[in-house]
Amino acid sequence: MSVRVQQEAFDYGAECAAFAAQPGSAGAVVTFCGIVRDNDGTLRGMEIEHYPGMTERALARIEAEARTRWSLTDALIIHRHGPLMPGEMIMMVATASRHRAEAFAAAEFLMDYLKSRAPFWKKEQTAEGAAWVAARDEDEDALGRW
Amino acid sequence: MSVRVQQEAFDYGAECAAFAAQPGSAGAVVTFCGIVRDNDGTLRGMEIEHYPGMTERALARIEAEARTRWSLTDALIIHRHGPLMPGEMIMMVATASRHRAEAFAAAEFLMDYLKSRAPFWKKEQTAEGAAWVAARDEDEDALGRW
Amino acid sequence: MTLTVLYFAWLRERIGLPRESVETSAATVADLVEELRAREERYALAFSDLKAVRVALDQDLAEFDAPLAGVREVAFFPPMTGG
Amino acid sequence: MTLTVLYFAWLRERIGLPRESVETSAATVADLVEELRAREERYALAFSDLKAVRVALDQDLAEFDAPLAGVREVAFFPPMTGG
Repeated sequence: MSVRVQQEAFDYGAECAAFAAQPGSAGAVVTFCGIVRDNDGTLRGMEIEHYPGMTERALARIEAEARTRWSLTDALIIHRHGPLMPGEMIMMVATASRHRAEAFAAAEFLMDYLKSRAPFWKKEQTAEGAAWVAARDEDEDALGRW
Repeated sequence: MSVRVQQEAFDYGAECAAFAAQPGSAGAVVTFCGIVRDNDGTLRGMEIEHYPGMTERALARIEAEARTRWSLTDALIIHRHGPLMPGEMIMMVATASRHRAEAFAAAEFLMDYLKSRAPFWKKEQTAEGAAWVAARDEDEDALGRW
Repeated sequence: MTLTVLYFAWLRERIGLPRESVETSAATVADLVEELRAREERYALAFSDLKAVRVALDQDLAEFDAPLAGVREVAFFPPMTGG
Repeated sequence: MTLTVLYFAWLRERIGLPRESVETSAATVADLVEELRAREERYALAFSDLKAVRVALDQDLAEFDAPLAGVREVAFFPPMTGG
């Protein structure tokens, strides 16, 4: 179980390989990775601001909550902050469990909660300037299903 | 978009990295991998039989169906057959889409359908001998949600 | 007509062969199963519980009441357990 | 009491600073917001629509009616957009 908040890039393939290499009693591994979309070429870059201290605390709490809800043999959250270019990876989660339903549900839960409950804020740079990304109603609504 | 049916091992980390390296307009990548559980040390090995020809056809059809249901920028299915040891990876799927909800739903759909609609059969070897794995009612029931 | 009939997993083991050519005038899968059952004990055993048997016609899943006209390959197997 | 007050994202930009020390006797977050609003136009603007503002007390999300007794760090920020 681990949570990492960092400015540096991470190696998604290596993280997936390492995560799945220690399955224990798990038969199912799910990973998610979020990538900066280029929005049809209009996005020049992105800056992610966060709240050091609270970020780690919020992610650890979300991960602990997932472990109380599902029987996970392992879980991982990596989230970057700072400047990011289109095509770069923003974050990833990984979950491992005995059967696939739990691994999928836990990965979606982690994503839903870290989207709306971990203190990150995205600012996008385009030719028109920089603008803070607005929270989407559907992201808030997604929490209702858990 | 690709479907691979093979006896050889695949490199999950390398496949994840390659899949996520060409995101196009995708902002979300989901991967799943299935691993041979050791069942608390009782499982000595497993053999997966399949129906050459129909297997590729069934997987391609399942993948095409996923692409009609969700807007995917890419999808991948790899499934092994032949002898497998505990801890080895059996198969993986990967999906990429603009937002996470579609990538998650499509990955779960691919898993549900290939579990119960692609012609693979698992036989487990234990100290008591070899036995064909029985299909689980919940796997058949899972199809009902789509 | 001449059909190629394939057996997989425990159906293959019970019947004792992975494939055979079958000369038949069966109209449906169910008719073909009746012919096979009547042949020998090992076939009767393999097909004793059809709820545990699935069938594919020319590599597409089908039902037991499906017609065999135009079909070349019939496969019998247990419920699938991939993934 | 003396609070450390933090601002993030567009709240930080509108107010023009990331953190400050605030001497206050506000009983709740809402009282503190009223005091800040009364200070200067940039605070009034930043807090003009509280539906667009979230608050954390000592790094836990809280409501605007939460009491400030015992709190050392208050953070204001827009709805989060991680992931």
